[in-house]
Amino acid sequence: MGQYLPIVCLLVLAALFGALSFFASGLLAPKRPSSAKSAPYECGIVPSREPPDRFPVTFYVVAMLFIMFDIELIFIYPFAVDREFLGAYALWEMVAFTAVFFAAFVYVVARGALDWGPVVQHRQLKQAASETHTPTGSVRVVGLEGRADQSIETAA
Amino acid sequence: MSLIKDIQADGFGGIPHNAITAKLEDLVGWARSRSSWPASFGLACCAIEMMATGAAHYDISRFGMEVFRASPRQADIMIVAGRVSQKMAPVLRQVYDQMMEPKWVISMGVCASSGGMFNNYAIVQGVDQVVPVDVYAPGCPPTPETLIHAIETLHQKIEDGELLKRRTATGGGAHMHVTEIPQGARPMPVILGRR
Amino acid sequence: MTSSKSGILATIEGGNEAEQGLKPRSELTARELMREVGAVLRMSEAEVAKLGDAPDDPADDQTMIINMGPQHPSTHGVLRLMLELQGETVLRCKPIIGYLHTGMEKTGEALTYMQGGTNVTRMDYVSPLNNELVFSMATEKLLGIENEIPERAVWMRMLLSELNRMSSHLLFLATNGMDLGAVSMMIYGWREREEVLRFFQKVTGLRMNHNFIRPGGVAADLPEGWRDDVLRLLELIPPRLEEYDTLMTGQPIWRDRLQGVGVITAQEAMALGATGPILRSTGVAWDLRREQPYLHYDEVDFDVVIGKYGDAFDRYSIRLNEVRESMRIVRQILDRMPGGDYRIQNKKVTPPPRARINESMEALIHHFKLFTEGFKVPEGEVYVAIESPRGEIGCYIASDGSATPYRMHVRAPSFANIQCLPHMMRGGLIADAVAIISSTDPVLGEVDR
Amino acid sequence: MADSDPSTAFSREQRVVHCTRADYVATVRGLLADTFSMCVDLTAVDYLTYAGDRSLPADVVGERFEVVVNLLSIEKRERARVRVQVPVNDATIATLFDLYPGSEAMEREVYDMFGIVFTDHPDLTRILMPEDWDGFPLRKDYDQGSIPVQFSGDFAAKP
Repeated sequence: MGQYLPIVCLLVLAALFGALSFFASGLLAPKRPSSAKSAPYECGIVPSREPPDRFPVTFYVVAMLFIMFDIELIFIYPFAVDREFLGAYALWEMVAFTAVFFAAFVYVVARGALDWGPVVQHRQLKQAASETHTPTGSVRVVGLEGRADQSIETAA
Repeated sequence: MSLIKDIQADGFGGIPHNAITAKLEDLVGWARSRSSWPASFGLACCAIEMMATGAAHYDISRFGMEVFRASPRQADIMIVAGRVSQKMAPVLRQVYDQMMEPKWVISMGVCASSGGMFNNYAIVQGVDQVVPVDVYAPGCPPTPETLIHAIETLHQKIEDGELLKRRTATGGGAHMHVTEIPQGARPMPVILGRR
Repeated sequence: MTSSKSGILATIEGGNEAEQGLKPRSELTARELMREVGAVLRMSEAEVAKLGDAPDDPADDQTMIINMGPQHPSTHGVLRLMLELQGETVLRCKPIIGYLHTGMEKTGEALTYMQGGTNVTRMDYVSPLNNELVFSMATEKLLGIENEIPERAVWMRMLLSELNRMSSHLLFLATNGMDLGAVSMMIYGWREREEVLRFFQKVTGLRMNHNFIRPGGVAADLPEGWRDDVLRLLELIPPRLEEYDTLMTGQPIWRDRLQGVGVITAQEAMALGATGPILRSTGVAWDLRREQPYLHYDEVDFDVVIGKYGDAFDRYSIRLNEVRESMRIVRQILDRMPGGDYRIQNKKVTPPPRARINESMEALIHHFKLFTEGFKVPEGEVYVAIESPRGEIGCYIASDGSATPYRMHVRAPSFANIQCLPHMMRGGLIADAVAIISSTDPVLGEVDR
Repeated sequence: MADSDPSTAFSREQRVVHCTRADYVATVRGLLADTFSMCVDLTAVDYLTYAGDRSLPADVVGERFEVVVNLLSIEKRERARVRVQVPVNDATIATLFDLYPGSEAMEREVYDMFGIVFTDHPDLTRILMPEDWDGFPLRKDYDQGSIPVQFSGDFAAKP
């Protein structure tokens, strides 16, 4: 029985701290409810129209993916705790389980669920020759580090 | 019991002030003053000096204000740093209203405190026409030392402020709280407690 | 119509500026939408149709208009952007300004030329000395004394203007880093800026808003030991800039966040009137210090720093390397700083030194007249432009012969640079929008004046 | 420098072009063709209480408002200033938005501050002042709106 004492003390302390901090704010802060406090924070502007309730579907897809892989992790925890006892059979069981998830992951990434927003193209400026102003004196071109196409030779 | 109802109604303010709870009040006052987070209301030149105060050289995190909360929900002190224009006044009032209690306001710089050198149509002549101000920091812009001095004054005020219910029957003492401005009335001055 | 509701709470509704705001697609006519989708530039209908996001009927409005409002950590002051979002992609953006409008041009008409510096210096409060310089040069050109300014004053103006460019770019590096997540960059950037501000405090007496460069020269002479202060600065900052290179330029995350973001071409920048690092990032080597030299910039040699891709990474590298160029100029100024007086000896413009007032009656009269009534400037109008860290800052003064300018207008570089935001933000993410705002480095004091 | 364009004058050796409202856009279009590729600044001046002489060329009659456009040629490294007179009773002028898209915001500021209307400007609304602000602040007959300083020395006149 004795060995469980520290855990029980920890639980009690945690619960105590949670409750205390929960009620302390109720106790300490003066209560001044006002319409502004309940309104959403729009950087100080009172919005004249409500935001539309329809959100693009990509948010939903990412949320579902997170839940899926999160639960997969939860199943791995008990295995990780007792792997010597469970022996090699459980190990291969876990590998199969993970492989199934990995296949799903590859399919999802291939279908492009994770490429978020517009793809950034490194658009090289098409410099109209006549437009560029002929500089007088010494000019130094910077910002060339790590550029995808290093073929641009630096100007005079 | 009426005490329970008072506590539910006004939280800490409902407990009557007496010898036992005085120490508790000092503890709460000390805790509040040592961990008050500023809401960064940077408008003009004073904002640059406010950032300099927040940076490494003057470093107000020594006084518990190390992070400038952008959203008013998590901020205790609003530092109005810069000139408030007529177009900005409603925004300032809205952000002040959205701040959680208890909240304080430092009016940083002469433009915020009194319109400064811009006595014209565009600038609100003194931010206390929009929000109740606790401490005025002079200077244009106030050097970081002046701002730290203003912050220290406010911390002292937070510590000494009364929280508990005073003997209102005899009119002695008063709550230190900001009364909410009823619809359409003139702005109410801040009622400060007298120990 | 004055707002009918009285009292403080009535003003809250006034804050949403419906008329100036971004209207949802359902309220827009096709032509207006065509213009806004093509941002400011008149794109042909074919090009806009190619963009593909103008919906056939605006009724099924999938997009969301949110406020990146005046009180926002990453809008560098009180800039308000109304963004129309499709998920996290920015379709349209409209900058709404005026939240720091201080009526400086109206105040400028009431202040004499002597006091004008205090008003102008608070416009671009990150590089105040450049404002004072452009105002003083415009006044001197009106007075016709721009060639009689003593040499020492000219070189001191160059020294202070270049040091101010360094402190302004250091502030940019700090806030640009913090906007993109390198929060410690804020601390490093300010650590260097404090050194420069300490030198300013020693020379002008103030950390900001100095009112030190005045019509006719500068307000006071350089204190003793200023030379080794500047030398200490010139040794201290280069290794720190190497630190920035390792912290930011070399990092793949930093490059991916900035490369290919906020691209603008030379024609678009010129059409929108953008100057300074934004124009130079597109490859156009236009720097007023080189193309239309003022003070003695034609006698010092320095490189005009330009970019190749016109994106946010170019603008960041340009500003980082312009700090190095400024240090190079300051080193040359140190060797060539002449002696002599620091202000023009023309009694009508420069007040007599304090000690002389007790001795001579004439000095007392000059002193009294200059400080109460100010000196009269002959009629005429003039436009003078110099290169401030953000671009071309110009001062247009029309004078009617009296002691106060009849009309004083300052052309703010950030005002034009902000108009490029809708064009650069189109099609990017919100996180890119933050990077783009920070790359144009706007200062709202000079935008709203 | 093309001397053929209408009435080129000089103010402090800066090239100034005076033109009437009618051929304002044509003049600016001519300058745009002549490598003035950048409209740097567009502002206005209210000459209501102007005391001195306005150094206008002979054929230009001085009106109350004057729109001033600063153009810059990057090729020839030159500046030109176009000054156009705008009468107060019919304070309208054509917009330069088609030639220089960057002038959209500057024209909105001139409209906000002076009340000069720019015809077929894509979005002519106030830019600096709040929505419901009446009056145009930078006009000379609009007072500065400063609150009288309380301490005025004569103690008798205490409000």
